[in-house]
Amino acid sequence: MTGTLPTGVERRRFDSNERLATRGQPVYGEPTDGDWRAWDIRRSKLGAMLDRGMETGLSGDETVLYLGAAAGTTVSHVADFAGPTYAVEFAARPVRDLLTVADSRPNLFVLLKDARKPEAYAHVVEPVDVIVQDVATRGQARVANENRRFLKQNGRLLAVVKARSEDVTADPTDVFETFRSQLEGYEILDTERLDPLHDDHLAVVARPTW
Amino acid sequence: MTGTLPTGVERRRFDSNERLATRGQPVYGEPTDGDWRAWDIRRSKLGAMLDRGMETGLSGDETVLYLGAAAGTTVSHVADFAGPTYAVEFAARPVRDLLTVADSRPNLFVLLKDARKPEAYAHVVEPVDVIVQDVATRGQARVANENRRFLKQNGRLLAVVKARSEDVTADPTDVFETFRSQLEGYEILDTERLDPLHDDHLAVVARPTW
Amino acid sequence: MNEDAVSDSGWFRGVDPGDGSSARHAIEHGSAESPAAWPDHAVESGFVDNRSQYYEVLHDVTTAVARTQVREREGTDVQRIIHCVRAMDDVERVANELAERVSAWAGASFDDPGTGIEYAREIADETAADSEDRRGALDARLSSLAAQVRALDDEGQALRDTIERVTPEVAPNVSMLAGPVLAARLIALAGGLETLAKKPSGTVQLLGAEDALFAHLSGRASSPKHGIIYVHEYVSGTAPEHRGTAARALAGKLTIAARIDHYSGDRRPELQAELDERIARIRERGD
Amino acid sequence: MNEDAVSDSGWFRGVDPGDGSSARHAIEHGSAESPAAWPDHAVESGFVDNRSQYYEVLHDVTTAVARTQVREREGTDVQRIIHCVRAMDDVERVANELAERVSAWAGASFDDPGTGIEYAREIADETAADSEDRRGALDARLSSLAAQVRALDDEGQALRDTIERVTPEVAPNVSMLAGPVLAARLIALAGGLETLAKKPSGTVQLLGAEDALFAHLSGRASSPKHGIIYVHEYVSGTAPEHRGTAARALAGKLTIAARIDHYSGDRRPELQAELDERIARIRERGD
Repeated sequence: MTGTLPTGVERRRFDSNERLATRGQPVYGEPTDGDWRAWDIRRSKLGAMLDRGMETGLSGDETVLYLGAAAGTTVSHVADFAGPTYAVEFAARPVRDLLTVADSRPNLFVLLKDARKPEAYAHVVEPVDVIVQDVATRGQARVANENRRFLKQNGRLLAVVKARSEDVTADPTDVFETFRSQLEGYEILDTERLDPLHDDHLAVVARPTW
Repeated sequence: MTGTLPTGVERRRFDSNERLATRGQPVYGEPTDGDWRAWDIRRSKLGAMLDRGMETGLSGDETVLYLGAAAGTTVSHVADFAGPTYAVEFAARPVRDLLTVADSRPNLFVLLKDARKPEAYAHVVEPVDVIVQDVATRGQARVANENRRFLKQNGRLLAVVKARSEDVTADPTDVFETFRSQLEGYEILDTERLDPLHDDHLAVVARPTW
Repeated sequence: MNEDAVSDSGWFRGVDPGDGSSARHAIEHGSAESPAAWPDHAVESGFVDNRSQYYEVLHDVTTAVARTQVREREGTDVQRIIHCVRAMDDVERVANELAERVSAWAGASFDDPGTGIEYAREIADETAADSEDRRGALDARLSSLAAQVRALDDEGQALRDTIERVTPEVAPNVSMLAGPVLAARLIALAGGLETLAKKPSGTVQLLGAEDALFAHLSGRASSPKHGIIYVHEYVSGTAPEHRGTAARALAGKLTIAARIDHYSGDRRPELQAELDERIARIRERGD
Repeated sequence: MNEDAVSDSGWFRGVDPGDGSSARHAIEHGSAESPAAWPDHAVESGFVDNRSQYYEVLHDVTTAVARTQVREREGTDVQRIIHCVRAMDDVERVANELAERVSAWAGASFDDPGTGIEYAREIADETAADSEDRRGALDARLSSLAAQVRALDDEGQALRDTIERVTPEVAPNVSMLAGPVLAARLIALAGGLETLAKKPSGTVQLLGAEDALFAHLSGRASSPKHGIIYVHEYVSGTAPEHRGTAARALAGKLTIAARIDHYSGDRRPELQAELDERIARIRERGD
């Protein structure tokens, strides 16, 4: 555990287990303790990254662009400790749940947009400290490259690469290598596989080069 | 006009035109003169062969195996001047007309058989002096080869090769050459194209080799 | 070559000269590897007394066999026509039904949905480069459904082509007068060419109008004037007041044509001329 | 990238802060090449007084836009489900009709014609080496017709697969209780998820039994106990004397499920447990 947790994220005891937690309205039936709600790291890859102490660069109150927000399990925790949080999700169905998450989080801005087309939301999203990327489409490196324009100079890309989204038949190691080689304008600071909590997922921390 | 007409076939005047004719019951609305009926060489390839004087070897009263008798236009004339005439035809519909032709010709024996399968009629057909072949299927050389067994030693094959039955796209000259090269156990005595009366038809006179 | 099926004796071997059925069976099903001087063998074996008697018997037997075979094959063809015409009606009906569904569905995506099979074919064919937006908006399932309509439409056409090819072979005169498809429908409604040939003209006139006839006989409707033959131009194209007379005339000629087709098979072009003349007279003077 | 569609100003440029509709339009349809310090620009341009007010407005507008878009997309999905379920019924019906024709036709060639779509598929698949005679006897048009049945059967299955994939996304709770296909039928019969959500439970119970209900209201029949929900195992698998009660219980839960699906979209697994328990009690004691 080398990384420090951002302000607003703490390890707390729930039912005699020490777990990550943030303060906010509960979202997915997670255990609560007063204002605090447990962050289920089996359901959240960013949670897993923080839990295993990856140096994410997060310190709290950052401006965040979250790509692939889905139903909001993870982004709800992010909005709990971060500043303005822009949540991009393309599928309509999970956005219904995401809107419920946003109802109690005035700093969460839901955008039903395609993360592969940043021009469609660059008129809304301001430059951010952190991009969290968790998209389940092919071309995950391209998504990171296209959205680099949103990162401030010393910002961070926290990407989770899903091997199965690129090619269900290929070896995950090859897919991760391809992602690394296709990433442009970034310096990779750290990578870590998230098995066994999240099979065939690679966590990547990177910062933009100038 | 080098060939002699067989006994029973004469050139006679119908409506001021001299035409081939045989004696017999009219079949297809052809002009008649007493017992004589005109042989329409536009509708009969064997008629055209005789008319242009090909040396068919026919002298009258022969035993004949006619392959591809169809509705009987030509075979009716053959039965008029020949002896026992075995008429093989595979399609049911024209055989109905062929039966009408046979009604008035006791020497005409109708066989609803496939000319490509001689075993199916070798128990009925005796050795013959002449095979007339006018089949409209692919593999016309094979039909001639398979039926060679019916020919007496000095018999004749009078075949009409229809280029379009082998391959509608090929050059007729090539088709005729292929027929010649595929013919086995025969010596070709004469060939002649029947254009313009019968486009893309080649008349072949051959005798079996022993 | 199947050795079992090939003997090397003539067709008359083992045949009783007085038993036509066994002789016909031998001609039809017998076989031999090679020909032989069968007339001589037949005389030698005592099957016949002399060659001329042999040829006489052979003529009778071959003719009888061929006649039976032709009749059987044509029976098969008639059955085929009946199945084809029923299948064609089924296929055309379901193609139209599914085309309606395509049209209703497409109406949800486009402002200008067309109707019918033609429109379904358009949707199925939607590949033009200039309609990329439209193609993108097209539901893959809708395209696939439209392709089913196209395939069914093609199938219906193929069935029609078969009917148009086979019916004139089996029923040349009825096909000449009625066109192959109407001829096929009449044969299918009657249940066969033979049954059509045996029906009185008045029945042929009303084939396909059985429901209307039943309604009439139950006192619920007036007597029908025509059945399926209504689709013939000589009925539908004749003024209503003479239509019944025209239908009677057409049915009369069709009945004659069916009998010739069934019993002799001759082509009788004069039937067409007679019908043409009769209809011209009816249209002119009503008789 | 389409230059025309890209401006380099924030979404609020030209938008009247009091006009929600133009703000929503700008969020949904606007664009920019690059991000900028929009909160500061908005304050500088006088769109808002301060950053906190900016985020407040942004939250309201983005939420409103996303909610509308979700509703619209789901409406499209509902329409798609309705078209798919109707097309599936059409396709399955016509496949069965053509299969009957195939069976009748095949009966003319084979002694052992089977029936139904399975048999038509067999005919269409007839390629086994050991059935060469049979294949030879097979009419090419009959094979082709059978292949149409096979294609329609496959199409029906593809439509069913689509329904099974999309319906749980749009109506998770109704799909959970009724299964995706019955859920889709209920939505189609009601004419939409919203209209289904607004119907009283007694109406949901009788959806698809409109004819029987009309007959009852005209005094020609007894009151129907259930409509399409009869196909649910909890109705058809319940003893006849308790079937009406079971249908009422199921319709009640389905009505609640439809309302949750339409108005909130939450998944409520407890609905299934409650229904299971209720049906168990009805089957045991009739209440």
